Amino acid sequence: MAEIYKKETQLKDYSKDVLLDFYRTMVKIRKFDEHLIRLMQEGKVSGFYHSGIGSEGLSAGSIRNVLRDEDYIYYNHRGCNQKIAKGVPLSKIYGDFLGTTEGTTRGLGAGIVHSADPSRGVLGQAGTIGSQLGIGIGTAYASKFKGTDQVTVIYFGDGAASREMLHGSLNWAGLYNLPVIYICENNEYAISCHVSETHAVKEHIADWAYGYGISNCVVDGNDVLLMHEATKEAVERAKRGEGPTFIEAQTFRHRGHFEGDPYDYVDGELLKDWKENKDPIRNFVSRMLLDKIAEKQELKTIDQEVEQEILEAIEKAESAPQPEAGRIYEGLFA
Amino acid sequence: MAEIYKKETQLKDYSKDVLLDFYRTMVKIRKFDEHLIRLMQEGKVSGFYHSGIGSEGLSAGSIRNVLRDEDYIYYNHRGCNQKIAKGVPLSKIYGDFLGTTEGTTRGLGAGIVHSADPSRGVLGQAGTIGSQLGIGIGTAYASKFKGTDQVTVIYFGDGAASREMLHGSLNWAGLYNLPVIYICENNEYAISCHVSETHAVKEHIADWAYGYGISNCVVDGNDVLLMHEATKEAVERAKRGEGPTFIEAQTFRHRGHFEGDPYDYVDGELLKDWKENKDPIRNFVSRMLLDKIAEKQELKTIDQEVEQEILEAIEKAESAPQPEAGRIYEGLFA
Amino acid sequence: MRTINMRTALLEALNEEMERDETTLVFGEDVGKFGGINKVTEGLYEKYGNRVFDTPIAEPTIVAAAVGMAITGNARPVPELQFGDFAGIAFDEIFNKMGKWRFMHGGQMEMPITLRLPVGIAGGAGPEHSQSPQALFMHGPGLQIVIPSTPYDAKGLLKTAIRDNNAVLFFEHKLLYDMKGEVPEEEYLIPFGKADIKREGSDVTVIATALQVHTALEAAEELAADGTEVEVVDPRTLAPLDMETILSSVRKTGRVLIVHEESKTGGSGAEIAAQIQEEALFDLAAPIRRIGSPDVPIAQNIYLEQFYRPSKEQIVQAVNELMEY
Amino acid sequence: MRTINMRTALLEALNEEMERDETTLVFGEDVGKFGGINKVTEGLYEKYGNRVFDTPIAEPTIVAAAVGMAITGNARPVPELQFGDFAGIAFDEIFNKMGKWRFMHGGQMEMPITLRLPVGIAGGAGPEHSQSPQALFMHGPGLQIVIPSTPYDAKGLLKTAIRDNNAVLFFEHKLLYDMKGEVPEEEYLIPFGKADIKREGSDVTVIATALQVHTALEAAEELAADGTEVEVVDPRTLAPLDMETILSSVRKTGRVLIVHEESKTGGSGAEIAAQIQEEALFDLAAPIRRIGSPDVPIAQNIYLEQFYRPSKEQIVQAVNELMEY
Ligand SMILES: Cc1ncc(C[n+]2csc(CCOP(=O)(O)OP(=O)(O)O)c2C)c(N)n1
Ligand SMILES: Cc1ncc(C[n+]2csc(CCOP(=O)(O)OP(=O)(O)O)c2C)c(N)n1
Ligand SMILES: [Mg+2]
Ligand SMILES: [Mg+2]
Repeated sequence: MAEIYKKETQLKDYSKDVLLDFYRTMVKIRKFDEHLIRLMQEGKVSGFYHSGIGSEGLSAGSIRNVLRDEDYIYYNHRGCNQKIAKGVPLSKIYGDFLGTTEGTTRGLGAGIVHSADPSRGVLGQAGTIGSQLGIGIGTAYASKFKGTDQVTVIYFGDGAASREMLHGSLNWAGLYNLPVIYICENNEYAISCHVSETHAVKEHIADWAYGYGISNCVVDGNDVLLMHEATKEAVERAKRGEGPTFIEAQTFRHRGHFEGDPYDYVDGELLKDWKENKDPIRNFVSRMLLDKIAEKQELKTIDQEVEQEILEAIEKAESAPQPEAGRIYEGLFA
Repeated sequence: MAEIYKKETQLKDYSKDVLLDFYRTMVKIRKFDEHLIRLMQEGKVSGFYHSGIGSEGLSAGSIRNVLRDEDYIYYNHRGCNQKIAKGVPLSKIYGDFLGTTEGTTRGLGAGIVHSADPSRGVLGQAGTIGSQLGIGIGTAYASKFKGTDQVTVIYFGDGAASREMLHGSLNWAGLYNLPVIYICENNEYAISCHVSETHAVKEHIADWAYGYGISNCVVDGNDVLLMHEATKEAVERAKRGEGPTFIEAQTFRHRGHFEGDPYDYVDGELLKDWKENKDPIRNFVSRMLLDKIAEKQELKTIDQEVEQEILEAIEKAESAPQPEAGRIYEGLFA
Repeated sequence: MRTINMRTALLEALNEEMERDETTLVFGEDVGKFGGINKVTEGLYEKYGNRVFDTPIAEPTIVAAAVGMAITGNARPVPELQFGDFAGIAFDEIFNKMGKWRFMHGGQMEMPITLRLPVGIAGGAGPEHSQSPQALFMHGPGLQIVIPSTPYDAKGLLKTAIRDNNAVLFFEHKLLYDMKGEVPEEEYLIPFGKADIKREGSDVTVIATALQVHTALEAAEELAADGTEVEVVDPRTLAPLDMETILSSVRKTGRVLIVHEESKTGGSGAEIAAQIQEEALFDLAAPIRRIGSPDVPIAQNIYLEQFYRPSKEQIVQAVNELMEY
Repeated sequence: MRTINMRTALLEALNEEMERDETTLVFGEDVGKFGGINKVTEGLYEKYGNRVFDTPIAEPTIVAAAVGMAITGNARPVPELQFGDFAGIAFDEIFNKMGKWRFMHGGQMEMPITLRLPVGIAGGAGPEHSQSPQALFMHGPGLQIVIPSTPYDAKGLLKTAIRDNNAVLFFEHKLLYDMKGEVPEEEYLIPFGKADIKREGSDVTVIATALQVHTALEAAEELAADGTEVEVVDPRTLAPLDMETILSSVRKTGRVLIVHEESKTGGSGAEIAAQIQEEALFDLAAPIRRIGSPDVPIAQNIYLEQFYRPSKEQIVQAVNELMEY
């Protein structure tokens, strides 16, 4: 059934720019998240937030340097990882959380979901996890119909994979040979339930794709380069007209499902191992230092630049006004 | 992936009673259907009818001499094949079509779907094909919870298999290791669409079950004994607590999707081949005659008995009254 | 003027709009070479090739895919659900995605989808192939609801629906497919939100939709013979709802009967009645009456069906009762 | 009397009924060891083991499975949908299967399901986690709709629901979970179809559900200070609907305001208003008014949320307007 995606990646096969771009993106994702949590703690952001810390490699690797603005993504509800990697301006994402007019929704507000940036192929997201499985294949169908080489990447969690829609989606994708890439962000948990408590699989979630004749694999989602290679192959396959790919990317949440989740259903030792030994950023830094791609100081500079960028984004988002009450009567119809 | 179920069946391994019971059941199913079509042509039955002629072996083989009254079935919308095999009185099924109070719905009327006979494990059926995929696993769950050895058999077409619910169903079945048997009646068509036009499969529909770790196979559904053996293994597996089985049973419709369907989307030669060379009844008769299990005359007698039984059932159903108008206000709540 | 049936009128609209905009895509179960089980898409596949395609039996996926196509701006999907009852299966996709996607993403995308839904009691099809679920969607922001009663309206409204850049649910009563009516050869469009007075009258306003417009007209004939002049108002679209036309009729007659095939409780008549009394309470000479099908699932028995579908007799009786005030 | 919050009251009801009938099964997403995201099922898994279980995230399957369990007669399922909004995903299973299976099979089976659905605007949860879909199901035969406003009602009604052999949709407003109220230690049941007059008054009848009962009571306090006596009627169940109590209040006051959180058009207020005017038109001194949330999807911005949820100010103003007639 599903094979483990294996490939010896060498840093030297990538330009320094590309490697630093992966690094910068991952840092941006993490810092975005940390600052958002701070804003929540300060009472400035309401609602739920599902931190994406720990899974930055998955998004950076599968989007940066492989997807173009015109390629579509349907992001997952964990963090803002994919939106950030796809280049949605940070101030706009913060603006959605803060409910100011800087947000992509011009003040209507959005949490993780409902931010959109069509100019960067981000067509939004549903509040019902997994709905993107159906919507995304329509988008891929439209590209195929129009004859472009755009690909659509659908992100979703292991939990979302259990939604009935997966079947309808895989069937369409396989049947119409759509340029779509499924990236199942398998962090082993759906809120409190371990995947083994809710999923009947031969061995892996990706096995579900096999019966449809859809290419599939399981990849270490915390290895940004491996994730990149697996996605690149899938993108090329799609562009060659060879249809869909299902990638199960393994990762883990550093934080609970939502802010405030006691997260006591996960063994402390295990979590520690993920944080200390499998952190996508930390491991990538070690590799870069080992291979002498960059000096510590250079990375630190990037960190500072990103921090600065984020603070400016927050400043911009926060200083924009809240919308007028009448905002809710705008935009129902075109 | 899915393997073709192969087994050398020998008539001599079965008692004559059992063999004649298979025969009688198949004949009953076919004659029931022919008479129903006649009643439609006479204007006595309204609505749609989806003839089950050509697939009698599938139902007789998978139900007779293997399922008990207390085992549950969710029948398919093609013919009344499974209900008849499960022993629902013919007069009651006709009564539902004729809308008389003899019907299981006491005059409310039912077509192929909505007949029920809880005393024989027939808990009804939805008008939305494939809904039984979800409902059936609840029934199987209840048996498991109660600790009985009842099995639930869910029949559905190749077309219904494409409904999203299949995923939710297989996942529950595999996860909770339910005593459920899926019998996908693959007659290659869903109304006008060939399965190859609507299904993305590795090779077979049964492949879809593979990724869930669910036992599966493809069987010649027109070979009543083979169908019987495959189902018996599945039933025993379920009773041993080893969970679900997915059986894809291959067959073909002798008639169009509904009465009146021009059925011109199927190649005439192909259809002829199914009718002449793969008819489940005809082939079973040849085998019985060849192995000298029964004489022609003996079979003819059965035919006549069945014909008689059906005429009496129709008579009983037809002579019962139509319900009062007030019938529609009865039974909404218990 | 030439006379054609509603099926032909709908097919003409589909043809003309597919001709007009090459991004118009028609899909659903058996809509391709089979031409749809109601034959409304007959011949389109032969003419437009891959712009008309059969889908697997998976209603949520059909609607979700339409949404995903529409929001790219590269396609104008016109999917069909084989039976309108199946709107229940794809309910979240219709109610929450088609209806709300644009709004909830700040108005950044358009939703040019026309979802066709054949509905209604039509001869022994039973509880899950006979329903009229349109009223449910009045509670769903972002959805336009069209429900024509004549070939003329059907064609003009379907053309408007397909060109519209917002979500449209297009309900077609199955018993109307074979009903004939005048339809001009020349192109025309009918705007949404414009009720049509199908018959003028000064005594009682009967608001009816789809097949019930015809039942109401029959009842009106009979009542006219007895001297009661019924005005039959056909809203044609339930969202937007033309309250202006409805209210001006009500103000004239002071007596209102609403007739629809969907079951009475929670049907479109509830909202219409609530709005009428809110705006014109003191113009009412009598309580607003509603006739819908009974609040029980639809029996399959064709003999019992008649007790569901509102009848001429019921309308006549209700109108006569209203006249007693 | 002791005072507990609605969460505790619901949990007590679940506990007592699970104790009482061993075939009662509780399941849904995270309802097991996690105790439910709203903690309404906390501790049940520890107590009842396999009678409480977590399911995959697959709402249609959850409801379908409940139906399949119920009709065997061997189980009494009490499933939870994590958010009531997801009723849209399982709509066909709820509306057409839970509601109609018994009837359409001639009444041969029972449907002892209580489906719990947390609903309502509750702090920035956005358009798909804040809805109040209950009104949709008034249009669905075979479904009983419960919507409590106090811990007392919640407990008594949930116990009745679980014991009932017919389908029940049990809507719980999320903002009420922490709201406290008096609940006796002794067992009690509250029958369906009995509205509760939460406050007596002679000038205006305010019909309100769930959280809005409390907003209405606050408004009533304020109005009383100005000399207007508001009667607050809480139907508690929308199906069956206690029109008797509603009408007797209306006949007394002649002025009616209906307040609910679901969006106005097609909300439960439409049906209630339509029925009131049908039965008591000439008792009305003023048009029946309705306040619902606006007919647009619910914004995620918590600042904007206040413009959705009906407010005390809106109620006071509407009542004052009614008093001008
Ligand atoms: C259809 C639907 N069901 C349930 C929920 C509530 N919910 C939100 S996130 C979540 C868990 C998702 O798990 P997974 O897909 O593995 O993603 P993760 O949170 O682990 O990243 C649930 C149940 C929802 N939003 N939509
Ligand atoms: C959910 C749903 N979608 C569509 C239909 C309409 N319909 C009835 S039978 C059928 C074809 C079913 O094909 P299949 O499952 O292969 O069974 P067959 O008729 O070939 O025996 C369709 C599309 C339906 N009843 N329910
Ligand atoms: Mg997860
Ligand atoms: Mg078939």
